[in-house]
Amino acid sequence: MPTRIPLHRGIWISSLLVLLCLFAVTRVSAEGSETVSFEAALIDLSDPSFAVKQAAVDVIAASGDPRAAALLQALAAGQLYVRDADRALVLVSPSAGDYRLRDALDGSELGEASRREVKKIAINNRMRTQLRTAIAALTLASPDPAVRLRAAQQMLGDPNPLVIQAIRDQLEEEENRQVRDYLTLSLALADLQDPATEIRLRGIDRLSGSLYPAARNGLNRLLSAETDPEVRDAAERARTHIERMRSLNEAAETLFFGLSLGSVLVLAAIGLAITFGVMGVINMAHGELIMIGAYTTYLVQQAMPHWIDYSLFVAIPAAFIVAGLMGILIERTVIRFLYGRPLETLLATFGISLILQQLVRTTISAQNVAVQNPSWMSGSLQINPALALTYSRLYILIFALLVFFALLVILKRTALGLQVRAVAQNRAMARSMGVRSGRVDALTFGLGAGVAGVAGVALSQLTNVGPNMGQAYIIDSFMVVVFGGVGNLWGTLVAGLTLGVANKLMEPWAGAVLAKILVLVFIILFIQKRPRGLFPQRGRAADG
Amino acid sequence: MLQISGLNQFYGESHTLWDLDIEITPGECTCVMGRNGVGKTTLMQCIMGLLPLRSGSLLYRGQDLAKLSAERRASLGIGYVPQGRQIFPLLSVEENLRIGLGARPDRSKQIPGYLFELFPVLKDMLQRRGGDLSGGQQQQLAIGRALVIDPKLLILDEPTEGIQPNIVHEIGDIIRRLMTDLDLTVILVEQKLPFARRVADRFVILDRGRLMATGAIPELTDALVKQHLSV
Amino acid sequence: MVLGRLLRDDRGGQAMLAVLLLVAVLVPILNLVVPEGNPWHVSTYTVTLLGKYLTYALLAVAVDLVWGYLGILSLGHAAFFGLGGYAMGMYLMRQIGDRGVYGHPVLPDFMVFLNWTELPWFWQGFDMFWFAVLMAILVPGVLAFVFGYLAFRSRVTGVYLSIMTQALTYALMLAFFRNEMGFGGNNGLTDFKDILGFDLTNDTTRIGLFLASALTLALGYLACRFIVTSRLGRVAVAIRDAEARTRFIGYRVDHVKLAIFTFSAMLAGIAGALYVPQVGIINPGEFSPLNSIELVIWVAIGGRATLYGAVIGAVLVNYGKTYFTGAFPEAWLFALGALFVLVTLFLPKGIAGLFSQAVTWWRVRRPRERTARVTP
Amino acid sequence: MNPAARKPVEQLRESMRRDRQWRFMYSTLDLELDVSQGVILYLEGLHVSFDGFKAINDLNFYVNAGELRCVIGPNGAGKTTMMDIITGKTRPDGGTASFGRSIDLLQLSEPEIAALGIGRKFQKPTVFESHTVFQNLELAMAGDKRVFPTLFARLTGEQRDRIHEVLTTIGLQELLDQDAGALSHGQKQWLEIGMLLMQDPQLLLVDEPVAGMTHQEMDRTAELLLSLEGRHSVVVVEHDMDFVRSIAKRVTVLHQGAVLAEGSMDEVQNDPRVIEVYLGE
Amino acid sequence: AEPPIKVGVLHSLSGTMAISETTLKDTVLMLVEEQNKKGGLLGRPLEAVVVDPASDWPLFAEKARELLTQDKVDVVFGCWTSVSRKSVLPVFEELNGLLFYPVQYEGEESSKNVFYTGAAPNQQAIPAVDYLKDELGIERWVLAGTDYVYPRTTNRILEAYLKQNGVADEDIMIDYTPFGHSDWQSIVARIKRFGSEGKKTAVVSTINGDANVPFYKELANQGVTADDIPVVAFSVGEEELSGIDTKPLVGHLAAWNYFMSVDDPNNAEFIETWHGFIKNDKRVTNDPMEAHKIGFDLWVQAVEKAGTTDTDAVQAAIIGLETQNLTGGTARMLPNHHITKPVLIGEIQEDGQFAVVWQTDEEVPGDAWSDYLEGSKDLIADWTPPIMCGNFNTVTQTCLGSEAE
Ligand SMILES: Nc1ncnc2c1ncn2[C@@H]1O[C@H](COP(=O)(O)OP(=O)(O)OP(=O)(O)O)[C@@H](O)[C@H]1O
Ligand SMILES: Nc1ncnc2c1ncn2[C@@H]1O[C@H](COP(=O)(O)OP(=O)(O)OP(=O)(O)O)[C@@H](O)[C@H]1O
Ligand SMILES: NC(N)=O
Ligand SMILES: [Mg+2]
Ligand SMILES: [Mg+2]
Repeated sequence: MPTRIPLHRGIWISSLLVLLCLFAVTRVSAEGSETVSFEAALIDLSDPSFAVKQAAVDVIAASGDPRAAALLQALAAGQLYVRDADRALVLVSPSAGDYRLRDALDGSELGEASRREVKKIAINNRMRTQLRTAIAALTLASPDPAVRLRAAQQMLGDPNPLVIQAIRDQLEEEENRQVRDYLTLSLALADLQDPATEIRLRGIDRLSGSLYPAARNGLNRLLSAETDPEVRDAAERARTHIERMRSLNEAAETLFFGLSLGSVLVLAAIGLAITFGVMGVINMAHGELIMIGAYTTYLVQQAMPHWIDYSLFVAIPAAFIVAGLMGILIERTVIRFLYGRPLETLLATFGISLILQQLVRTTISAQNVAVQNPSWMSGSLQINPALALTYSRLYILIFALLVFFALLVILKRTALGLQVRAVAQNRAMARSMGVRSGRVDALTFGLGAGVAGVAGVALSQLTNVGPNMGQAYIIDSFMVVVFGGVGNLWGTLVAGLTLGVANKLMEPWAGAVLAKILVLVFIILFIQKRPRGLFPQRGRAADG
Repeated sequence: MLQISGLNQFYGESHTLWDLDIEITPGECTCVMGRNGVGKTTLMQCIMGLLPLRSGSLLYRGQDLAKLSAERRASLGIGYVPQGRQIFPLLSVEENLRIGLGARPDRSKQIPGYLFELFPVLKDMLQRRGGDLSGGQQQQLAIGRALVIDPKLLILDEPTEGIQPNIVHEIGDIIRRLMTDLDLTVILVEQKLPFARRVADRFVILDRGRLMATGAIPELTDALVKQHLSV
Repeated sequence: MVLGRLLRDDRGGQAMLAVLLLVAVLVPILNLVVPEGNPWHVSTYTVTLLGKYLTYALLAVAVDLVWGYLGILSLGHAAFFGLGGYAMGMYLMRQIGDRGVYGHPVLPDFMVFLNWTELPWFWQGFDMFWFAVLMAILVPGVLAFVFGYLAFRSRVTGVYLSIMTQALTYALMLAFFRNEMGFGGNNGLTDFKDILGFDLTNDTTRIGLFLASALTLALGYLACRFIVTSRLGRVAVAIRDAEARTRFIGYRVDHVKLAIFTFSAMLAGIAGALYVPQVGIINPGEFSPLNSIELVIWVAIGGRATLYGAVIGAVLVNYGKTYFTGAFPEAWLFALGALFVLVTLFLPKGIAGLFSQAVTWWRVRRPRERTARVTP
Repeated sequence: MNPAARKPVEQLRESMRRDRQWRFMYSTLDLELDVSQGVILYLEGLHVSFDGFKAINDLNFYVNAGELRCVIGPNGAGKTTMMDIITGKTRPDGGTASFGRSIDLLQLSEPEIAALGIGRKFQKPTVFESHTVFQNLELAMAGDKRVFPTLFARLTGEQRDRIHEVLTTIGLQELLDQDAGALSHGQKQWLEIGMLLMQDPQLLLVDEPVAGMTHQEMDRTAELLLSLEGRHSVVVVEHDMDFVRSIAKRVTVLHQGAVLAEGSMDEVQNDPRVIEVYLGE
Repeated sequence: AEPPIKVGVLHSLSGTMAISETTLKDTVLMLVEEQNKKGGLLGRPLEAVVVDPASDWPLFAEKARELLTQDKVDVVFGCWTSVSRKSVLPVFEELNGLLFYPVQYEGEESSKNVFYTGAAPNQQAIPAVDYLKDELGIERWVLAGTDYVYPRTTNRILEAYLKQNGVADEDIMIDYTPFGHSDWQSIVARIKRFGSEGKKTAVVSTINGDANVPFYKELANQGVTADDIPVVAFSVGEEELSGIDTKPLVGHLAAWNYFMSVDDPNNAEFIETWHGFIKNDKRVTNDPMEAHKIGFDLWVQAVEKAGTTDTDAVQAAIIGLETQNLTGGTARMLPNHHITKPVLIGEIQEDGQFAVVWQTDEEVPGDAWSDYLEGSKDLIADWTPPIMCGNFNTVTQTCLGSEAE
């Protein structure tokens, strides 16, 4: 991507880079390898020493060469390779086992090459930071607003006067609101450093109400050195204001975290709310059904490696079917002989859970497997600079609610829902009323298992997928179902969300371990007040 | 309608029903009588398919029931009002009634309206949980529930138990009316002689699991009663 | 005599106690007298293993008492077991004295290396054996009492109670994991040297512990028999089957539950205290909810509400575990899992059920022969 | 319903009552039954509603000591609910219930009420299914039912005789070693009556004792109840009019949670309102 | 023929630790097989005896006893996590067995019967912090760990070390989470805030096992990248990465003594043998595997040198023996039963491998007792005469504790 740099600003940027470069050169010369020209720098890029590479990056950045930005971006993205044969820099994109090569400088196609013929130019953390700064400088004037935005973000709070000047220039032309925000903020931060009181005050004024951490840090810095009482006063006020807004946002964030944790609990528990809550099967293999769902996601992704973004849409029905069929299998071969003996279902399903775990260990592997997040599940929705909701959590929260309502409809509005409740309450009588209890049991257990599988898809996006993963959820799931009131779907929802939020409210001051303990103690005490959970079955039939 | 022959039933090791041969004639009400614990309920449960037989056959309209599950028998039109009501306690009254709809031959999705004429109390209590009803209300619900599947053969195990006198009376009338209106055959287990005499056409007397006597109701003499029904 | 009364109609119990007695007599002889190398020699490894099984058996009996007879499916008995174990572990730690790696005269190693400067108050007194034993019984007892008092008074029953007991043990597990608690965190307590002055690595000490376990199991079993054959035992079963009804004939259901639950917890505590010196470590893993579930399974496999079935189940499942993990290290979970499933499906009354079936079958088949022989 | 579920305000009001005796200040075993007025059970102004449905509606009901009282009324009139209140199973929303003059039943738990001498037979027979018939009776037997006395309790010869006596009365002597779970419906009814007799209570509440019994058994039950009269107070709920007729001195008719009529059998039988809502033509 | 020499393998094949330990079981099996191809040892074949302690600590002790007394193995390779080692330690001491423990641990231990082929804190934690401080200019530190002894001790050592290096209290944040912690939202948010206060911040992670996957996922989702707040982990290796989607993790760090990516002929051969043995060339190698390899080599040499598998003879013979490690240096068994190791810092790459970005100039000798802890700074371990003690106090010149008798 060639970058057009208007001349007058080009000068500024060049001088900025020259300055950076001077710094670099002195460092590098200390290490004895003088680097000067763009071309020479290119060769140095493939040097194994990070120090030499760093110096080369500085030179390339400062060269003013129009190809520099693209080159550095490729380097940062890990696409820049060196061809062993002629030490030429090439851009690499994978194609069916081999690599497709393009010339790093002019973009011309160079055909295919095997993996052995090229070698990636490794970068380290420090270089990554360096590249980001350099690229920012080179792209602040990019025509692409997204690129400019990234550049502006990167430059935020940089006290370098040259950078400030570049920002000031860009701001004159900038039309994008977000970019302007960042640029203005940078300038305001610069204002704080100004010797003139009114400029500092202007800076404070502009920063007041900004949620960017840089704003608060700038004020803090100012306050640590400032002597002018008027400025101090203004800065104090601005800081208090910012802190208050930030803590509001933090509260919102905590609530979101709680709901999100709660939604995970709900998802994990909801299948159990059916198999255990409605059917009365103490299903210790519930966790393993979740695991099966997660492994299904893994296998689906293995089968469609180039379509990861769509994989979940395949995985959700697939996991539902696979786990559901497994549930039906378990029901038909074992559980159906145990109705009326609920405690023995605990025994048998515990055995089944051991078998399923070991089955995964022997057929797939004892190690965790990697499930990828589709790009739309990655990153976060930035509400404001102090509040971002991660997409994965957000979608899973929504997903949990969808699953919940779907189940609610099935149980309350369909014949199956009515029949399963009747069977659970009085099997013989239900059969006498023509309810095919065997079919109802199989379908219902399959439904509960399938929902567990679907939960597994969601969980695979958040946590590890391995043979033990089911064990991590079984205790919590039972807790949620029971806390909510056995047999009450709403109870499961409310209980899950409540426990999630309670946990997250306590975590900041109690720590993760103690918070969990406190939640457990809270449940134990709460049950004393409501011995049948949040939403108990009431009436004559229930007591006794 | 239903021909029971050579029926034997065991609870574990204990032989409860012995070589029963009973014929239920269509369109009639047969009353099964006997002291406590002689096996009346056991017989009903065998007919319904809730208990396994040791031996014997149950021929229902020419079809052997012995191999069929209870749910199949229900959809063949055998309705069951069990002793002790067996209401689904946590389902609402309406749901208790709806549950039988699936077994109706006409696949109707509506609870037949005549039920509420028979048992108005149910109409007022549609949304109440079955388990909360009073004993007598539950009994009415149990009868109503069995009617929902549109039965051809209705098994009533002590249906008047715990029901207020005027409704007992009515139930008697209802049974007779249903028999004519709906072409029902009825098997009734009943201890109350006056009621049995009023409602039934035939009687069957059991003692300790064995068939003792059978015949038309007028043949139910005091001697028979004294011999088999008193303690 | 009392014993006769307790064991009347308890053929399983009689057989179990007879086997126990036999083992308790033979094993020490075969270990100490028969020389190593002789095929009849019982190795110390086996002795320790048997000792461990017996403590598990006692724990299972405690669970069966509340589950089988009182209907409380406690998923928290591992907690009482663990607490008893910790009490004993603390005694054993104090016994180490200055023989720890840092040579501190009072503080256990883990405290030294987490910078504790003095012994926390709750460690006081554990240098005395009697005190530790008392605590091994009292702490689980008090916990069970408080928990039970709250729960039974509020009429928490069924799965609600089960899950609360599970929450209890889970909370304890998390708490004991915390290093701040002062119980050695995840590593727990280990590296014990001796008990009452006897070297724990010594064969005779192990035999002693084994015998103590056998004796305690026998006594615990008889105590439980005493309860279940008493009218209180019948009240317990009544509560199990129809709790509300029991109340209406005038029994204080909550008191009965509380008494038996607390007793059972104490028994579990004793089992824990015997367990720890034999396995040489106590750590928060013992509180794991899955452990509690597993031990319910021992009882179910053995046969619920038989007491001796609990003993059989505990020994059998644990022997199976020992054997399978050595013989089929990569497939033993299949075997164990299948065992659980098959027993549930084909032996609904557990192994004890099989046993009593066999007895019935024996009786049905044999009477003619026997009468023939007995009548002169 | 459990006492904790009552509204806090009511709890507060209740605890502020001037005549209130604090629970911890007395033991139920010390309570004295005071029947000096000849009345053993007072129910006054009782109200119960379930989700807005008034099951008991300003009910006033008195039973004299030694009296055999029949209660009839349509299905759903509130008869069983009334018994639930007396035995502590259901807590009323308002009103008072006292045993004798002084014992406030509403303050006591089920076992306390049972220990004071109120026994009950349930409408749906409930017995301890995995105990034998004999053991069911043994458990019900009057005596000290606290934990430790129960643990060390042994049957005396006298008690054994008493159990056998009751077994004969209820006609289950041959089944004494059978598990109660395997009894037929009618047999369970009898067993429950037997358990009630074993409790030897001051006040017996008998809910539909003859449902599922043959006519002859019904007569036996009637005899049995009549024989209790005088020494015990009995409240019988039954729908079988022949049975009621055969035992009734005084009959109370409940309707929609309140007393509709009360009087001798004849009076009640001829009361047009009773005929309309209950008896039919 | 000669009876085989038995090699016990004490690694969990089920339960929570199976995720890590099954690989080590396979590694030992491979080493045994390779050795047998070379004709065995002392002319006798080797035979591996595998048991499954099932991630259950008392079971570890029981199985150790079974291996030593029932199977009569000559040496045991096994354990992962300190608690399992602590559980078996008395058994090995009582029955005088040999245990090779291959995992990095908190130190503070040296037993006559145990050889520690994993890293002690001075071979992993301290160099990693040095790297962050000197190379990346880190000024603020988050010490995040699972709540158990290894992280606690390591963090105590690091805290002491950082403070010695002038880091202020408010620039250190310490946070512990339970095993298997899966909801990292709040903690990552806190780390993010902690890191947004203007000073360059890094996370030193002693988070164990399964908790890592959700931790890294949360970091990525909340937009904490390696160049904002790098994370250096001590328990995340190639095997753990193979269970994580690594794209968002690129640039985060790990400190180990071995990386699969190291270009070394020994390593190449090892990897090739491994792939051949496990019949899957996607499988990775990792640091504890190398530790087992080194331990095994040293044991083989010691047996050959001693001419017997007798415990005492092997103990005496093994000290001072050297073998090539897989990254081009040598591993020497020290008198304190720890070995010399290079320290490597690697950055996570997109392919799930680490690129070495820094390494010590020479091997660091493992230190059983930390120099930064009050109780242990005066202690050393030396299993050669005349000291022959695992916890010798250099000030009082006495051997402490259990060895005092
Ligand atoms: N589940 C069971 N297990 C064993 N025996 C049983 C079982 N159910 C009933 N019985 C026994 O079988 C016999 C017949 O019982 P059933 O319930 O059929 O009697 P019934 O004629 O209906 O009596 P009732 O008039 O009292 O209802 C009784 O003696 C009873 O004790
Ligand atoms: N828990 C409850 N929830 C809702 N309604 C209830 C509840 N308990 C009782 N009722 C209602 O209260 C009314 C009185 O019931 P109760 O059982 O006392 O009647 P009864 O007089 O005993 O009737 P029967 O003669 O039919 O046994 C009935 O209408 C019943 O439906
Ligand atoms: N010792 C360890 N790594 O747990
Ligand atoms: Mg019957
Ligand atoms: Mg009633």
